[in-house]
Amino acid sequence: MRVLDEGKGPLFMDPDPDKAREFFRSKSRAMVDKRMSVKEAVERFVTDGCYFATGGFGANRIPTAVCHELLRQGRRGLGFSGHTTTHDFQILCAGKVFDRLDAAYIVGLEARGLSPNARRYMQSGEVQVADWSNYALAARLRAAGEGVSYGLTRSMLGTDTFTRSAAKAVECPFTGKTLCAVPALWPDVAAIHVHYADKFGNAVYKGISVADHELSRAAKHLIITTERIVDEAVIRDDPSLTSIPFYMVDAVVEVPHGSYPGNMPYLYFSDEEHLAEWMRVERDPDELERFLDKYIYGVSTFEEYVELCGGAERIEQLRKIELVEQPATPAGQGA
Amino acid sequence: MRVLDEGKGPLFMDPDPDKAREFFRSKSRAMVDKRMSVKEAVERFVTDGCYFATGGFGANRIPTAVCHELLRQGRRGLGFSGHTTTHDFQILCAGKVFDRLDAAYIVGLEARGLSPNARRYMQSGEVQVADWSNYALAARLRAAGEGVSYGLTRSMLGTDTFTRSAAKAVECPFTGKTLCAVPALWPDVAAIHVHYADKFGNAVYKGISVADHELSRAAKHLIITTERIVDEAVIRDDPSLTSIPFYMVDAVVEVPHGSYPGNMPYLYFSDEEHLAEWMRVERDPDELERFLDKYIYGVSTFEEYVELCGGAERIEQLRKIELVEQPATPAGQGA
Amino acid sequence: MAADFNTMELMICVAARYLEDGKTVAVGTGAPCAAAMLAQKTGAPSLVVIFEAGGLAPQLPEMPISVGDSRTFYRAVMAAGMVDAMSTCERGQVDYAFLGGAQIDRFGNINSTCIGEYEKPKVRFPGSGGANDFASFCWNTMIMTVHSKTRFVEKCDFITTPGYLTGAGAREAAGLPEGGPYKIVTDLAVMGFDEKTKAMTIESLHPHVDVDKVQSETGFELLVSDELGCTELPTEEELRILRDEVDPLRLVIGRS
Amino acid sequence: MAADFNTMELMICVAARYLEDGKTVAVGTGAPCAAAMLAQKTGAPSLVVIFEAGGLAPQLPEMPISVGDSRTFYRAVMAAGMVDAMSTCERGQVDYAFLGGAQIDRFGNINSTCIGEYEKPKVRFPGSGGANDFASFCWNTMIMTVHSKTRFVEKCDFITTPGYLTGAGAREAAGLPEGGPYKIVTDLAVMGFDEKTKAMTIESLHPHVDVDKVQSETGFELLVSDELGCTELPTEEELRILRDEVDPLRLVIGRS
Repeated sequence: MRVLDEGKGPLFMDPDPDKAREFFRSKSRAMVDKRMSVKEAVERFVTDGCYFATGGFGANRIPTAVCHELLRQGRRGLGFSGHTTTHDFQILCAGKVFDRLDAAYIVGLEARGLSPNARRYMQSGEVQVADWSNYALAARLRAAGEGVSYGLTRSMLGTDTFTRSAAKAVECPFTGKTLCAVPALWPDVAAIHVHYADKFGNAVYKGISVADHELSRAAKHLIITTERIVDEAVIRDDPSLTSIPFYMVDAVVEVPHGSYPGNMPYLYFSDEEHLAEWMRVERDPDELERFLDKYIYGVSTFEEYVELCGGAERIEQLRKIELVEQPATPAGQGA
Repeated sequence: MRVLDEGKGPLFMDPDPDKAREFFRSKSRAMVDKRMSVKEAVERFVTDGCYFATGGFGANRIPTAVCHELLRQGRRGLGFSGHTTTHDFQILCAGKVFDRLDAAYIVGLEARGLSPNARRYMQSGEVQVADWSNYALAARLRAAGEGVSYGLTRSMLGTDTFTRSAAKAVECPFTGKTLCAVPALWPDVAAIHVHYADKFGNAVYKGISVADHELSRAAKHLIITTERIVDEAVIRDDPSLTSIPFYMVDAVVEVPHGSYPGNMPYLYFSDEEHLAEWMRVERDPDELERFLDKYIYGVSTFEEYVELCGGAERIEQLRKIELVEQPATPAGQGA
Repeated sequence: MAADFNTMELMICVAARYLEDGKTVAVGTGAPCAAAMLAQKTGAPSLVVIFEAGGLAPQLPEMPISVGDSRTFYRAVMAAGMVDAMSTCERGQVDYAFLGGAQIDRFGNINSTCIGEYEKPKVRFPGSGGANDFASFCWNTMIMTVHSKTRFVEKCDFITTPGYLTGAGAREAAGLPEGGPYKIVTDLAVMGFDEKTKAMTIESLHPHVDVDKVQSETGFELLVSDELGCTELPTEEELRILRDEVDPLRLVIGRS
Repeated sequence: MAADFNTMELMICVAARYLEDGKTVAVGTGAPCAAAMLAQKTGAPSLVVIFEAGGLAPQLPEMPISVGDSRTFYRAVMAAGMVDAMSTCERGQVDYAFLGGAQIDRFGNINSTCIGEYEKPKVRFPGSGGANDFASFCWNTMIMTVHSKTRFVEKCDFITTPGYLTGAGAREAAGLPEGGPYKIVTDLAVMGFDEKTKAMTIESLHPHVDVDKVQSETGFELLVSDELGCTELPTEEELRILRDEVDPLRLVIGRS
């Protein structure tokens, strides 16, 4: 069993499971009321220079309010990772919040095209990057959640993605075959948006889990934003539905429409017009500045932001699209 | 990165992921009607000498009908594994179905005591054994389901459990620390009992998953026994609930009360009187023989077995216990 | 007389025919998803579609905008997660995956990461996403792209996603499972890979296209199959389904 | 005057006091579960109980018969799985675990696998189950058992589950995480482990028991703590709760 090859990308976080254990040993498991505002949650748990991660999938079930708040509080020097990150990434780039990045999918918004500002930021040389595949990042989180120092995948091998990562090619002790070992990743803090949670942090999301099962077990601190807070009894009535147990969670923030302008399964579709507006204003840095002043820096709560974007009426339109009563047409496209 | 130590226990199954991939490449992914009788399922998928595994947890959500059918069809020479196996193990021992065993918890029935016959069989020298911990076995299945050749845990190290397993102690390529590497395990066939499934095999269980997520992704063939078969639309109406996707499944067998005398969450508690009867008759091999003739060899369907044990009336009593309307008293115990 | 169609429609119709019934395909948004949906409505009704974020076998009501949006698990058989979806690929149960990228070389290696110096790139693209995983795990990877010299290059600036790496035997040597590029469908031709050398090979030319034309739009020397064929045109029926049922809003086919 | 109680009641009441409020405990069926339930109803109302098969923080309506039966996730905060439950232990979030076994040695190593030759054992026991994992992962493992020479042995026939292995530094050398045996509660005494040597040490004697008595029932030489204490007896209140609320059917406390 030998190390056959290794990536030369930076390893931002220590994969030592005993250090993580020491942290988790001291993390409270008491079932206490963790409700607070997004402002307080970000103040308490996201410090300059810490390593941050978002749940969901780019513009689907994302913790938008936490991303906005990071800009408002002027956080800098963060580490960041995402399997597919799109609109969340775009927001963080607009605030130059991070300068170390474990990248798997960045700067793009999938079918919507590429973010001009995120590209500018990533092309500026200001960000230290390691590249990974989506699954490699998920495997890193999974290993962390399981309390071991590395995970395994058979991808990445033979490519520059491997070379620019901090993975290692190792020989399997049973078969002699080559596997890609990826170091465990315990983010300092993660934010995940869910459908409902109780005040202790027992949380439920519906639809695909993406890598949130893994992220929620790996993050040292976890901020839950939730469409609504429910009584503990709702959780205990059907524990088969629980996605995240309270002892992983540090903050529970009620944020209705909290994934907006992203999609929230069964509740509202992504606001393609607003996302297109983001892309448009990003072409001109000055215009982006004004846009951010209006929508992020100039408001103090997420509710205000949703109001600016059309409020309840717009949400109702997005609900109809989500329920397939109306088609989801990317703005500026279609016949 | 070195192999530091290795267990000397037998490794019954090849952990080569490319051989498993070749199998899965040829396994059909067509959504076809897989309904059949338990007799047919066992005839088609469980062959003498193959490696078999059960889902659930000993006497909770177990595929009793499949275990009985293995005895009726006289299967011999099987390999077998279970994280905690109790009543399922007891049944298979009564038929001497297996002679190779990956053991984690065997011969006992937890608070109910030890099975006299299972102990006789295990003390006979007829069974080749490797010992593991429960989590190590789950980690072996998880690695298999993920298509890699080994999994990692920090347990087993330093003990005779390690020595009698086929695990290896390896040096982490990132931290230099020692981890326990456990070889992937792809059982030839597994049986899992669920709450409901459609005819294609999309299956839903409620309550704890034990290691059935991992087992269902690792098994090359999978027999689902189900309390009831539902329309495909029931599955598609809420895909967040699905536990097992159809493409893992080979047979769908409707077996109401199929975990009996084991517990089925939300439906019926374990029949402690019948389980105590098993333990009692096992003290005398002749009596056990007569017992098996009556309850297993002498019946042709699982329904007949449930009838012999009290049928609908007994199930209704167990339902009340399950719903905590009556206490669950182990037979022969209590005030 | 042949139907009228644009090159996007042509590529989608051609790609769809390679998807066999009863198989599994991992798709992204856009053209690949359209090809999979078209296949389901034509020759491969029980083709199983898988999305990397967790959507398994949805009944897609329309084209998804994201591979993680609600459409990707609309009336799915399971709304799983990325680990479950990717594990299905890694253990060998996914037959096809569609990939895209900015550059592709003769061995089907793909660049979707950057142009220029890595640390301070001239152009930064999204990176692997799930592409590297799909190309490593799935049995056959497919690419749909327009054919141009800037895209079909002698050497990728960055190999994001493995094709056959440096040629025959290289995937095995690197430790990758069996698999690799299968078909590349462009606006000019369909290319496969030579069995012996794993180099890109023209297998079928689209109408009014000759080998020289394809070669002139390619930055490396292409092989030509001994059984070079002529691409079968989209049928009226395929086009009708594609236009009326798969992409009525022309989100994908309107882009051509 | 002290209340009347049997040794099982004594052990459960004593063990329960070691479980701090706001901590997590992994339990099995029987006495450990009774101790955890008693702790929840006395000094540790927010003690979190975890079962290896996946039950997280249930509101136990009565004693489970199996660590995987419905009671273990009755009105739980989550009905998870074994990997989730064990991972919670492995990443360091579980403070206590209760273990049992047929033999235990001076370093708290436990045998629950077999007596005699492994291949054809004189007696085969269940094996590890989740015990090896709990003892490897959890910060403090606890044992409740009757005290006898056949149980407290010089050398286990088989080390199923790690205590401190061969003594100080041995866990670390084997690669096990920090953790290990914490308290052993028997019908005679409470024992801990010497900080330096990790050898079993009498910390507290039950009423009417002296060191000689404990030593005479032990197959190896015990250390005696400099601060040897006398076990505090179960209070009337503890006994009332144990008998009326925790185990009204006397499933566990009736066994003594």
